[in-house]
Amino acid sequence: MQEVIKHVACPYCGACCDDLEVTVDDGKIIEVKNACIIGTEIYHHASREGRVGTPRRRQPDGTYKDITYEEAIDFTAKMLIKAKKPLIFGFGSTNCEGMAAAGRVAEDAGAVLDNCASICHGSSFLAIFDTGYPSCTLGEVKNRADVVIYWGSNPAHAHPRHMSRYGIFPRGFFTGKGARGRKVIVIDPRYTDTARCANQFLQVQQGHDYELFDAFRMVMHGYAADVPAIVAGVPKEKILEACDVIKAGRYVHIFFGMGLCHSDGRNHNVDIAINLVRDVNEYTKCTIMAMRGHYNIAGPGIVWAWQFGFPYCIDLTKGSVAHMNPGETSSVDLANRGEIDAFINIGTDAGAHFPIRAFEKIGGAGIPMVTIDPSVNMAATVSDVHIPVAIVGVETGGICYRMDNVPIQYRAVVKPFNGILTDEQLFDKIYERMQELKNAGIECDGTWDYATPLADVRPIKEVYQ
Amino acid sequence: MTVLHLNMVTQRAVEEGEAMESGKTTQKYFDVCSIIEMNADDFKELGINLNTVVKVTSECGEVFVKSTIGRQTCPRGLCHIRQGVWANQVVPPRTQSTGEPQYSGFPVTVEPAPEARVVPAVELVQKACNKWNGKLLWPM
Amino acid sequence: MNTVTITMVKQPQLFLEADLITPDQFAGKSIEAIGAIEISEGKIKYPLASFAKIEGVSGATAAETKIVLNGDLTRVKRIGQQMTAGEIIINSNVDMYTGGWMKGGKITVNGNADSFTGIAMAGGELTINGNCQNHVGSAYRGDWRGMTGGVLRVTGNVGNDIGTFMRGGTIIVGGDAFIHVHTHGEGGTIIVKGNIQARVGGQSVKGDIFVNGKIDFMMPGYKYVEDVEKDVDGVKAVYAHYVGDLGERHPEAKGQKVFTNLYLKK
Amino acid sequence: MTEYIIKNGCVIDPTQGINGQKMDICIKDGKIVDKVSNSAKVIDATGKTVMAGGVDIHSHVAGPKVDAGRLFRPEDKLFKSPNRKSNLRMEMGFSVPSVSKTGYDYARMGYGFVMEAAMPPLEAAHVHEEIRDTPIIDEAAMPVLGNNWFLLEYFKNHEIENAGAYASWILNATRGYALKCVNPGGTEAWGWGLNCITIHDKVPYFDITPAEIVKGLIETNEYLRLPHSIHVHANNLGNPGNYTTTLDTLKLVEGYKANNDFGREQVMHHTHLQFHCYGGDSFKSSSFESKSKEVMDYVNKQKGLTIDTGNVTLDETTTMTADGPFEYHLTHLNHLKWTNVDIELETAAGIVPFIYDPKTYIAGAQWAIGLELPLFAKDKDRCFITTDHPNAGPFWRYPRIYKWLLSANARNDLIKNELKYGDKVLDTTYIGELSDKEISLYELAQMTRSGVAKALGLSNLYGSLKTGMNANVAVYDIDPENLPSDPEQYETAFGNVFAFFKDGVLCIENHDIVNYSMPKKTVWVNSIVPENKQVERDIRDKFLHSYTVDLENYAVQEEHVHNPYAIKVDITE
Repeated sequence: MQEVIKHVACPYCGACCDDLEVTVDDGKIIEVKNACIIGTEIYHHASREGRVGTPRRRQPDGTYKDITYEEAIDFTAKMLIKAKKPLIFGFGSTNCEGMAAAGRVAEDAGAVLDNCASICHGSSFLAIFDTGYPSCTLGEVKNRADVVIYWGSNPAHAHPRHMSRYGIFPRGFFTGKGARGRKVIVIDPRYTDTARCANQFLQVQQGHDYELFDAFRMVMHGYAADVPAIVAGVPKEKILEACDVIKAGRYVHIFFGMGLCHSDGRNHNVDIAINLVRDVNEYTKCTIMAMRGHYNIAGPGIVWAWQFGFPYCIDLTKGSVAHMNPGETSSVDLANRGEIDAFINIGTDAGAHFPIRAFEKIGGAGIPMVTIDPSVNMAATVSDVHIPVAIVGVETGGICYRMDNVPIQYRAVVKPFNGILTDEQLFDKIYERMQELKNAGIECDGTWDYATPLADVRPIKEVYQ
Repeated sequence: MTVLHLNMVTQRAVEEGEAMESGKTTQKYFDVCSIIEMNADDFKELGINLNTVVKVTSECGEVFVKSTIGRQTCPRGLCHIRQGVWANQVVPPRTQSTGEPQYSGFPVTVEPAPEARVVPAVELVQKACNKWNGKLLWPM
Repeated sequence: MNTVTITMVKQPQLFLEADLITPDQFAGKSIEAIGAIEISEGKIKYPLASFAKIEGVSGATAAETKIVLNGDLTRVKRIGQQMTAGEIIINSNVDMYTGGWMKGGKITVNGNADSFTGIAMAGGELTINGNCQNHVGSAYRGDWRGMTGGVLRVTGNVGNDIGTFMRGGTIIVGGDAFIHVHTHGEGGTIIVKGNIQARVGGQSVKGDIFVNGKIDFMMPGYKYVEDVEKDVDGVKAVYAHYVGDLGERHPEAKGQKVFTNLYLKK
Repeated sequence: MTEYIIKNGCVIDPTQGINGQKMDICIKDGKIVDKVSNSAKVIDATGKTVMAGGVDIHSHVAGPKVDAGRLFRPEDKLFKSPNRKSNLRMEMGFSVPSVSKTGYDYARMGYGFVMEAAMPPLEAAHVHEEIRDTPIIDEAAMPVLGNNWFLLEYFKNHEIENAGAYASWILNATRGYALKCVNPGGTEAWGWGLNCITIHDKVPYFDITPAEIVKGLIETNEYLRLPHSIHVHANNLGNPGNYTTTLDTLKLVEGYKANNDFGREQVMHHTHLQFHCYGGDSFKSSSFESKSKEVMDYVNKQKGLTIDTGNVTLDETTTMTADGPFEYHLTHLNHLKWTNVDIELETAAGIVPFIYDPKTYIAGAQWAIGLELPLFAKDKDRCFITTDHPNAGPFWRYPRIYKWLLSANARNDLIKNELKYGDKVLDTTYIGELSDKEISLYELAQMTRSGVAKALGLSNLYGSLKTGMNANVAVYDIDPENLPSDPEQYETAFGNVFAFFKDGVLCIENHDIVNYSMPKKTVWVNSIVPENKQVERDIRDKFLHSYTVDLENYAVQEEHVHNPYAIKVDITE
């Protein structure tokens, strides 16, 4: 029987559009309305042939053998206990219930807990630590903003409905003219599809956004005359023109993206952007927001902040207190330095999205590795164990945080494929199994069948009180 | 033979996003991600036809991809490979102690390699991890 | 001053965290007690003696204790963390956080040091006879109180974020720096004798920066004032004096705005 | 079920007028009972004080703003987090603790109920997620409504029934407890970078004044007959000279009477009054002075009011409030990092770290003003101790505040030895005038238990040791018959409860947390009003045109509210 499920939130990008209508027939997804092309694909993928329906263990010849959940959970639990510094990374595509459960597991295991922000908007966190985050919810942009700046972000590709729902085109309460009433400035090294929607496009020299922000701030501090003739490839007149638009705005909003976080200076490109927002507030209202990538990549930052006080890169190995310092406790640095001895890839694909020179130090280092993901991804193809889980937003609900940290309650539209577990159920079971193993005397003693034991090196028991 | 010295960035594209959700082992993902986009003048300087395979080399590796100009235009001197397996063969893993690799803004050389084979994703990843056994278990 | 010599005899599989290797912790302890000091590798804690041979005698106080570290310490973090007095000599490369949060005493590294060396240093002398990675003399994440005192000297090159959120003390770099020198600075002095690629004094409120080599990309917010003669680390030379960052807030003193001074050697 | 008998303690329970009388408290099946069997486990409370579990009326412990405060201050954790106890979860953070530390520390002080002071309705699900993960304590949360577009429009046209229908819908949708109002009108003005400083400043576009908003909220609250009154953070917080705005706001209660079945008598609770009692014209000039007496003179004679203090604890802390423009103002004073979140159609929030440095005159004066309020308060059942956690200091400093109130010596010592400008503080505040005044343990119990529960309309759940009450009981190492000579002992005893029962479960025994897995409640008000098609249409319309989430995804779904405990208030009956 066909059923149309309305108000469904989309598990693709940080825009978290929650107006999807999904038509389901006998547990199969037939049609998706209102979603962008990528979101639509997620729903269709869920119903496609060839999905993995049971946990699998990689064999020496590279093939996979189906195993039971109990076996997969036992492998994972034992690995977490025995490893000296296991890394649990991912969470781009899970709900907050799963993240909270993973937090309990990681704390009990003494693991490093990290999420995809580590390679995405982690720099924005560093900037927020240093400078704060004068932001707003997306409705404020829709209802009030008459000047919108996309800096180093390309929503036309990364957040396909962002411009129509929030940024450029919507008619809000005080912005009844929609796009006609908004001035849009795009700043990017490439002339992107987003730039085509802009009133003003500033083509910044790649890697020099920091200097361009400084020039903007000089204008805001009254030093327009001292701005050099060209800054970061942008002529002074264009900078002054953009500043005039900003100052004349009633409500200015800056969206920034990976262009700032992935280039030289990383966090400082964001931190100076935030300082520009502080400056602009002397003239008019101004807010800023990170264009978070995944639908719930804001989630782990939020959940772990209330559990541990840190949003990401959380080193729980000390047992007594949590420690965070990206550059040391961040996944890519841990991989680069060979500082971990077990790896769980959950709701992400380190195999595809880490630089291969970093990933090969995990995937090729002979350390045990588990991938938890509904699909076969690159990390899964080199993992010892691949555990499929239900797709959030399709097969299970839960709370997810939109890019503006607004919690969106997701809905399941079909039952989990083949009865597979949700992330939360899986982590709870891993936790239970860890308790059983610990009670049975399994502990971290510096030995593990993949590692070379250090002779004569004896650990101190009872590490903390 | 011409060798271009370019600055490379890697970012999301909607085609890449859609293909990723179909699956990274699919032909679709292979087709949309294993391409390099560059400025038309730079492309002309290479003296090749559209879709000719080129070799992209950075400080930490090399990758073979098809060459295009791209709708979202790069200025001269800049090139772009969509984020994913192929781009990450050459992205330097250095993070400036922030945790984030150098995904945008690193020097590469680009040179024609018309005879070369563009390697599928699984093969690239499994080879790097010494887990390649000579055959693709996932049909594209 | 008494000396304790520590020689690494084993290497960890991962990395060791040795924040208890300080004169403060060693002072007044027997060799056995020092050998029992905890160092950790991931979630396992080991006695120091599992990895190192320990010889000599510690002093009664930190100030009377000198620690000499030999062997390969490339994979050892946090040596000298929070030390207040005494001396540490490391005849090896070291990993991160060497001399982090140190308040006094002296550390000499005869080798390279990794990132976060001298992070949030408040006093004492920290000398690296080699290169450093990033965040030398920088602040801990989120803290607006970076380096506040002491002298941090690196004879070789350094990476990015040198003296971020610096509020006092001196950093002297013998070689080149990459990017972000004295970012968010609010005091202190940084001397770079080599070249810097970019982003010198960005968002800096006040303080002094001396650069003897070239800066590839100047911050737009720095404005030339005049040429001046300056004595920098014992050498007199003529420098072009710039003030900035004009894009940042600046305090006032005696009715005048106080800027960060950037001196670029002519 | 296990039975307990707390034997031979000195019981202090203002709800029964018991003041230090030696008696046994019996617990069975989670309740306080008259007697238990011989098999009851005995807790020997000889020479100790027994009180009902503490009740906190205003604390920022769960939700988006609190979490943003945790997130953006890694330095608040560095070298400042206590080492984990073996059977507990990690406790991270100094001024904004993790949820585990929050639950544990409240239990260690003997508190069983905490009111989350500000819940943005749009982000209610976040508050409930954190409540789920916070151990031990019962919690409730107040939706922030003083700048809500619906209400601004209804109040402008004086449509109290419509405002009531909407507020009722919000309480149900967010599983909220009471109507909170922060900087009425000013926070909406902040949407344009502006503010409302006096209660007569017009709110941009909405053409209404803070005074009209507050009166509208009072009328709505009494129309709905809610357990708690409106909970007000007035305009002009933190600014020198603001006491006139405060008095103007407090006087808005004149002519209103409490209308409810919960024993509540006030029509307005004014929170963190310390921040609202300043004279003078600037922090920089020497004119800054205390006006606590002037404000408390009014509070003392106006029965329609309750207040809490917002005591400054002289710590480095993190300020956070829905008063967006105030935090923007604050970041200009100390140049520290500033987080702000404007929330569509509803409210805003700002967060700035702040150091109340005893070496500065202002911090010393603020410290004094906070202590003057309870010392001036005539009716201790209407004045409650808070730090507006974490704004004036972290909540786990309450025992230190008790010390300053219970012991004049402790206060006078601090003025003399720790405040750099102690003499100036004595000159410009009333703390010198109060230099020999001390409160009693009985009064402390009023200000932290009985009075608070009554003001919240929760007298039948908390704040009392009457037979039949839920057994939230704290036993402190203080002998009322032999009070400590060293005031430090007050701080130690109140911060490390000897024994603590939460709903009859022994949570802390002999100072150690032995159980933190007991069920805990999320208390909320299920308000029922007559059907109102107009408001239903208004809600649909605003969601269609102005909100960015779907109406059907706005209300917190049942599965995301944890251990709900509904208080039903039906005005249609």
